[in-house]
Amino acid sequence: MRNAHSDYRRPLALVALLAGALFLGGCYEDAGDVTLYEPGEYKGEPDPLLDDSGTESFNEALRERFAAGQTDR
Amino acid sequence: MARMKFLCDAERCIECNACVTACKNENEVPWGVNRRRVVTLNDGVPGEKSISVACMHCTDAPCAAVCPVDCFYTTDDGIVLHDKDLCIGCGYCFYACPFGAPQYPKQEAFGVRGKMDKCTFCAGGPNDDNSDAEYSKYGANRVAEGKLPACAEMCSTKALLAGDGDMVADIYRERVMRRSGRPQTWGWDKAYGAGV
Amino acid sequence: MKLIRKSASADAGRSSASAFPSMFHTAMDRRTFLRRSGLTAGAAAVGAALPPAMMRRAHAAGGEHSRKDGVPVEIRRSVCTHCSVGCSVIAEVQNGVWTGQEPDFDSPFNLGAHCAKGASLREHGVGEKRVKYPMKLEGGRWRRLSWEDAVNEIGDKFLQIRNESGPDSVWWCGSSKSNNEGSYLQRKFVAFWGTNNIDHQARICHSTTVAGVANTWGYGAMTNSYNDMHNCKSMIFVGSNAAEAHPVSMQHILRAKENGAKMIVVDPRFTRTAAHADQHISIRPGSDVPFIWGLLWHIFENGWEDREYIRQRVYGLDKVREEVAHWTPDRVEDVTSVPEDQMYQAAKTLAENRPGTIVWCMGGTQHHIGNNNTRAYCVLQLALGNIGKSGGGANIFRGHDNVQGATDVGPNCHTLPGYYGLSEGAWRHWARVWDVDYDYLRGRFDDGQYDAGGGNMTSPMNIAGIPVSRWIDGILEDPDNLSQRDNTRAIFIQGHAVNSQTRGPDMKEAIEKLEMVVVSDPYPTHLAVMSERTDGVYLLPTCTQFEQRGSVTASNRSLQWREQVIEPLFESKTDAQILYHFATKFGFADEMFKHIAIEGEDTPSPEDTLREINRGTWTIGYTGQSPERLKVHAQNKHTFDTTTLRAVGGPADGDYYGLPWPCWGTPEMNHPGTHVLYDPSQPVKDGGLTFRARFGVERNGESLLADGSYSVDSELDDGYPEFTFGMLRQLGWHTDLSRDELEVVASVAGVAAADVPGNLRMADEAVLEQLDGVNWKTDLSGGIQRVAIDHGCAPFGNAKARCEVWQFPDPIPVHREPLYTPRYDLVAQYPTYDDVRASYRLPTRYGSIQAEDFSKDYPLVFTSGRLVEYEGGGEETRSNPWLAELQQEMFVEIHPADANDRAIRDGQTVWLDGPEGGSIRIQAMVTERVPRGTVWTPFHFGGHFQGEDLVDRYPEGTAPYVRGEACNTATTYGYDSVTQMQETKSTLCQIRAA
Amino acid sequence: MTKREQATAKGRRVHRRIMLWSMLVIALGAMIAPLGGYLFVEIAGAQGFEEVNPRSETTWRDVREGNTGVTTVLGDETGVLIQNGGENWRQLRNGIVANVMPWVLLAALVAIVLVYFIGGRHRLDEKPSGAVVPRWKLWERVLHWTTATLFILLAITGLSLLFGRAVMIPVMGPEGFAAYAGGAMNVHNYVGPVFTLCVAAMALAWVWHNIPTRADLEWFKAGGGFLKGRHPSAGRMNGGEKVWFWFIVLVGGVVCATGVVMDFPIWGQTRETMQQANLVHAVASILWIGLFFGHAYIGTLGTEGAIDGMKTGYVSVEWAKQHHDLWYEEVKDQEVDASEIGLTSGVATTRTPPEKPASTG
Repeated sequence: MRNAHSDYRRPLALVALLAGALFLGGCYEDAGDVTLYEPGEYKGEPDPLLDDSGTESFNEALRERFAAGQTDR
Repeated sequence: MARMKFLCDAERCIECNACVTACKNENEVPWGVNRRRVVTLNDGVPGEKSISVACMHCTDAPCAAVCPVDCFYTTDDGIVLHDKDLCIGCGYCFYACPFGAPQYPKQEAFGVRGKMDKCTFCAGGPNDDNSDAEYSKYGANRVAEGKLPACAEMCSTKALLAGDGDMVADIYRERVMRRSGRPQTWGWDKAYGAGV
Repeated sequence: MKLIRKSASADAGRSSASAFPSMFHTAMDRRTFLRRSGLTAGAAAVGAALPPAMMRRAHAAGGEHSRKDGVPVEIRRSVCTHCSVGCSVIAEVQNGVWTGQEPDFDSPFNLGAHCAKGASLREHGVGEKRVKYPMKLEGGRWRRLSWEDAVNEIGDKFLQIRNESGPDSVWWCGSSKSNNEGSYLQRKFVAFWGTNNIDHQARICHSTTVAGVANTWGYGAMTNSYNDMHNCKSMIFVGSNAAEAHPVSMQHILRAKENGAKMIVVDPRFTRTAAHADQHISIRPGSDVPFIWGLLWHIFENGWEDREYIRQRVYGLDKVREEVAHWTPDRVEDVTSVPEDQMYQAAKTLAENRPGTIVWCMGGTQHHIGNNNTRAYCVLQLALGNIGKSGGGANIFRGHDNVQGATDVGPNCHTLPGYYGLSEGAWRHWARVWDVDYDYLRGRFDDGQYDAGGGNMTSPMNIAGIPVSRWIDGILEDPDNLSQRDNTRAIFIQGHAVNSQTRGPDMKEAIEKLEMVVVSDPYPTHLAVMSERTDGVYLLPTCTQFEQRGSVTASNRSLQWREQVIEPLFESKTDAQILYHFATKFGFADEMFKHIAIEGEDTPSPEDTLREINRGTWTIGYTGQSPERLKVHAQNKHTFDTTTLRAVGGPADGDYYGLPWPCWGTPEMNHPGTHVLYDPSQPVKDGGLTFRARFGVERNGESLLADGSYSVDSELDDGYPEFTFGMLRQLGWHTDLSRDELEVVASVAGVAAADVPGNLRMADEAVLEQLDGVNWKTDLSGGIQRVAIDHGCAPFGNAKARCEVWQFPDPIPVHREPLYTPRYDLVAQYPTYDDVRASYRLPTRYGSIQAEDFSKDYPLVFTSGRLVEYEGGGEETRSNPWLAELQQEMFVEIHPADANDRAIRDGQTVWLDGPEGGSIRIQAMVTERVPRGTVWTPFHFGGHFQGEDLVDRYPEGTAPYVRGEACNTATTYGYDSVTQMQETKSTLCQIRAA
Repeated sequence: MTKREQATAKGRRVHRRIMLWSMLVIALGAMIAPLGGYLFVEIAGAQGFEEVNPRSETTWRDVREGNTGVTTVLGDETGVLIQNGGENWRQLRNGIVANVMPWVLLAALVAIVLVYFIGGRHRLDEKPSGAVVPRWKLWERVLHWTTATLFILLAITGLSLLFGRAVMIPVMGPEGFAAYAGGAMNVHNYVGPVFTLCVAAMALAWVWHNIPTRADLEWFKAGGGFLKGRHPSAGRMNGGEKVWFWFIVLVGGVVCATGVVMDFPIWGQTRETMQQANLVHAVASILWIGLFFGHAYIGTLGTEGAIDGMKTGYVSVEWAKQHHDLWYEEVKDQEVDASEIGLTSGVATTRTPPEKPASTG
């Protein structure tokens, strides 16, 4: 079994090991941070609401609506 | 920047289920699917408290974190929405959600559930705002019209508050001071993190 | 991708789509919508039949009733039809289809809020379970009819009965769910038909309140408002579960609580309302009088009563003191089961936190001594000096959306519109208003003489008809015992759920005995299916209030105008249209609608009808609320303050929202309405009032008029009787009357205008004496009211409220054990009345029932109440999938101890047996919410009868999503001694495992 | 054998025993340790709850602890306001399962690579003569290959659902991956129960051959023939195969059971049950996949002649003698020549081709 090939196989195995480790390590974030998505980041179809929700006038309208509807007048 | 939040004032909630039917009305949610529900604790004995609960649009939403196809997204307003075209109905968001928000049109053998459905904060989904396609998949998009969720707007006692987190907190704080009690921001920490 | 899978089956849809008659071709677009909606209806039907895991969408989002992108939206403003709070609704209509519902933040009543029922109103625009066209039951099958055939067949039969047995042999039922105009026309209609045999739900709702309260201080209505409760310092709820029955009122109540008000809830159950209270007191059902007297015992003991108020404004409290003295704390505890410390604490809370209000509902009224209960509540408030004050009052929450208005101007068997009574004077007044000859009206009635009670023979026109609680006895009773010529042979029920009435098995027998049953309702109702009739039942599709316009009176006496949201669905017609068709059939349409324009083919103008109400209803000030003023209010809701209800600026400046009655004088007088009744701190012209002088000026030598109390700006600074022309003349104010007003007064008095000179000072004394009898109630000009108010006086006088109602069986409220009492040992000391020979045309049993002790075989006290999701008989709400999904089972709440004694577990099916033989098969809910020995059921269910599901008896596609046993199948006999209110809140039962 | 040699051999044995136990502890630890996270979260979650509503002492604590109330909304667990398990599950799944378990797979692959490169293929000592003995009946082979196919299908779809979001979305895009994942989920969900039945059938079919015997102990002592030049004795199943069998029965059984729990959410199982099932399912199935790599390697590339048994049902006499000598003794009377039973090319791949042209494949 232990033949002449073994002297180049060992470094090869080491390289394969490292490559595999790197590959799998890159699969996921590190264990400390388990949030897999970033708030606000979206990968689906474009949503118009995303564009609107940043504008001040839009938010002002919502605030007015809140004051009108949800306070004890 | 507004950050949309729900808060149910348990001192005011009377379990009238208006939020539940308002949601059904506004979004035409089918029989068997309830995006919102009212839960009564200590039912029928002193200390009874009712709380209306739906998707809380968490800051770090567990549903989004576990979704195998990454169909969730958060608007700048902090509304957690999802894309039904991507959803595969696996049920993981239902496992993960602390509030039991994700709903499925069915729940059958071989894990058949259909596309997940949940409260959208009346903000529809990724389709064009208030398009028929959006309505049929996600229901109304009130936010795009400058309105707030129907459940909170129709709450019989204004127990359920929905809107910019700061304004919600102000109203609630004022009530608590008037009642001279201590705040009981149910679900708030869970959904939005402490001190938010 | 569609989220929803639509089932392609269609049951209701196919039939509704097939052949609409040509007369409805105007609504083609909408019908196309509806036809397609059959698909969703079918899907829903399938959904309802399947186990939960298999359920499909009841409503497909994106269906035909859904909002459409890019289609113009019309806004319609209406008012919720599910309770008396009067919540405004904004309906969004696209292409005639109701596709959206928005909160109305401007409304001072609800500020945009709704309960489950209000938030699901849009479903009314779908109405897939509605009766879609006239139908009749023939050989056990439902057959479709044209409207024309239906009216002719029913009309011919009624005319035949009229010829054979007289007009009293048809019994009519109006509705608290009709608008003011519809319910007014219902009353007017039967007057022309020639009977007083008409009634509506107020009989089994707050009739004892109206009788008790009106006889205490003048008017039988809520004295303040939901909004005014913001000003309360204390609130006591007796037999009221506002959180489930009037959820939006809780917004105001909890605001009061946040402002520091103390809240006490008195109810056998620990209700959702009690969960928000500071104190919950559980009393034994039917022990309200001892409870109130127990509170008063502590109040008198500690001198907490308001002595000055009592001296000035209350008559007869001393006799109450004598009765109260009997109710020592230990006796109260024995009878009510409330310990002394709880009683003391409650009394102290009420005494220390004034002004305080009392709220009561069906828990207080539905007893055979209901009028005693309501008067006791009034006495408590009078002793504390809480009436006629902002933040105080008796806030009597009414039930249906227009039960107040229907009571005020609608179908009551013992009064004409405006509580005018049935005397000849009252009939003559209304004959003048209707512009018909009194003798013509008289000729329409039976010409016999009936026993009005105690052998007092009276003309049928002047004797109260058979009330809604007793219509079955009009059919079943031996005709020799009836105070009318013959039994009831046919009934015409417009908008009433019979499962809200007691004695189910008797009712079934009665229905089967009838010759014809006509149900005019949006839904088939329990009535259409509960009997085993195979013929002679007619269903007339009737509009909901969203398919018509008109006014509605909320519990706080405010009137609101409803716009029409959608065209009538299917072949439905409005109440008024249906009455118009029958009036035409019976040949009195021209007389009846003399001053009411008919729009289109058959629509009596709601505006004209309201104007006619305005012209005649002086007693309670329904005269100032013209349609124009109401529409101004509807458009300017945002200008009203949410606590005072008063408009600040704007076109309605100074008005109270909805012009709560009394809104004195003519609309032109611009009276703002009366927010708080009997509040002397405001001038009458701004809504102030005194207690009404209704019971004479003195009794046994003691004055009944107020003593030193009068409203601000009053020119009379003491009590005074009600105004008549003669009184004006005594005061020298008669000259303030305008010429026009004077001529009207003269015509009312039967004096030719020409005989009354321009200058009254020159008038002939004899002529003026003829005018003296005209009073504020009969003066059609409103002049007498106007002059009185100009001088700061209340037109109805200024008297004391009375604690002793000497006309009633119990002048001072006393305790009497329920007919079916669990404490038979108390019967000897607190017995019920003796049987009565004739009351409302019927013999009424009391003592003969109580003679037997049922408590051994039926040891559990049985009481009933509301669920928030459903309303009344529930036909409408149980047909609404958004609501029906939330309550799918009829159940009975039972205490764990009682359940364990009977080996019953939570969720198990049980039989509940009533002592009169009715049994219902329902689910047990084991909960500590009810005390040991008491069981509770909701009363909204129907469609089952004694264990049998009647689903097959409904016309195709009309069975509600949720059906269940009507609790009243098991409830028992027992009627109030004054009003015939049914006793549902305290009877007995036994429960056993099924 | 000299004393010195004996001492060395003993040292090796001790060493191997330690290695073996260590492996076992690691394997078990890998399965149990993730659950330890619950412990951590429970402890962490139990603190910081001082705030209690003065009006109802326990309401909010009850809520946080997931106690149930009542609601008119029908459905599973609708009375639960907050279920904390979900977040624990998320942390464990996304944290430990997704981060640690890939290393297990990697370790398995690396081990195989090392064995292959260092140990090399396990060749037959003797050239196959063409004489074969029956080893697997047809139904056994059908069962094996069906199960194997389903296993691979499940492994691929399962791993896709766990790692696809991180690995495949960047490649395929969200829509493409969602389309694939939807299919993968359905395949996984429908195939799973069938696979479970197959596993059950295999367990029943082969359990009698897999009862551990004394020979297995010797077999393990001998390191299964990998470490020594000569082969230890073995019956029909050698020790290694028995380990694999019992691994499938026990760990595979757990995988199947937890899978069924998640696949049929109609029996009223709570979310907590399904979360735990999901974690166990993920951990156990990844271990299984790891071991499967080894099984596949040994059965094909690693051992000359082993694949023939599952391909044709027959193994060469030489292979039988070398690997399963005790079993060979039992079946040697059934010895036949390959050509007699229609095996045109014999059974051993390395065998010199016969005169007739090969038609295998």
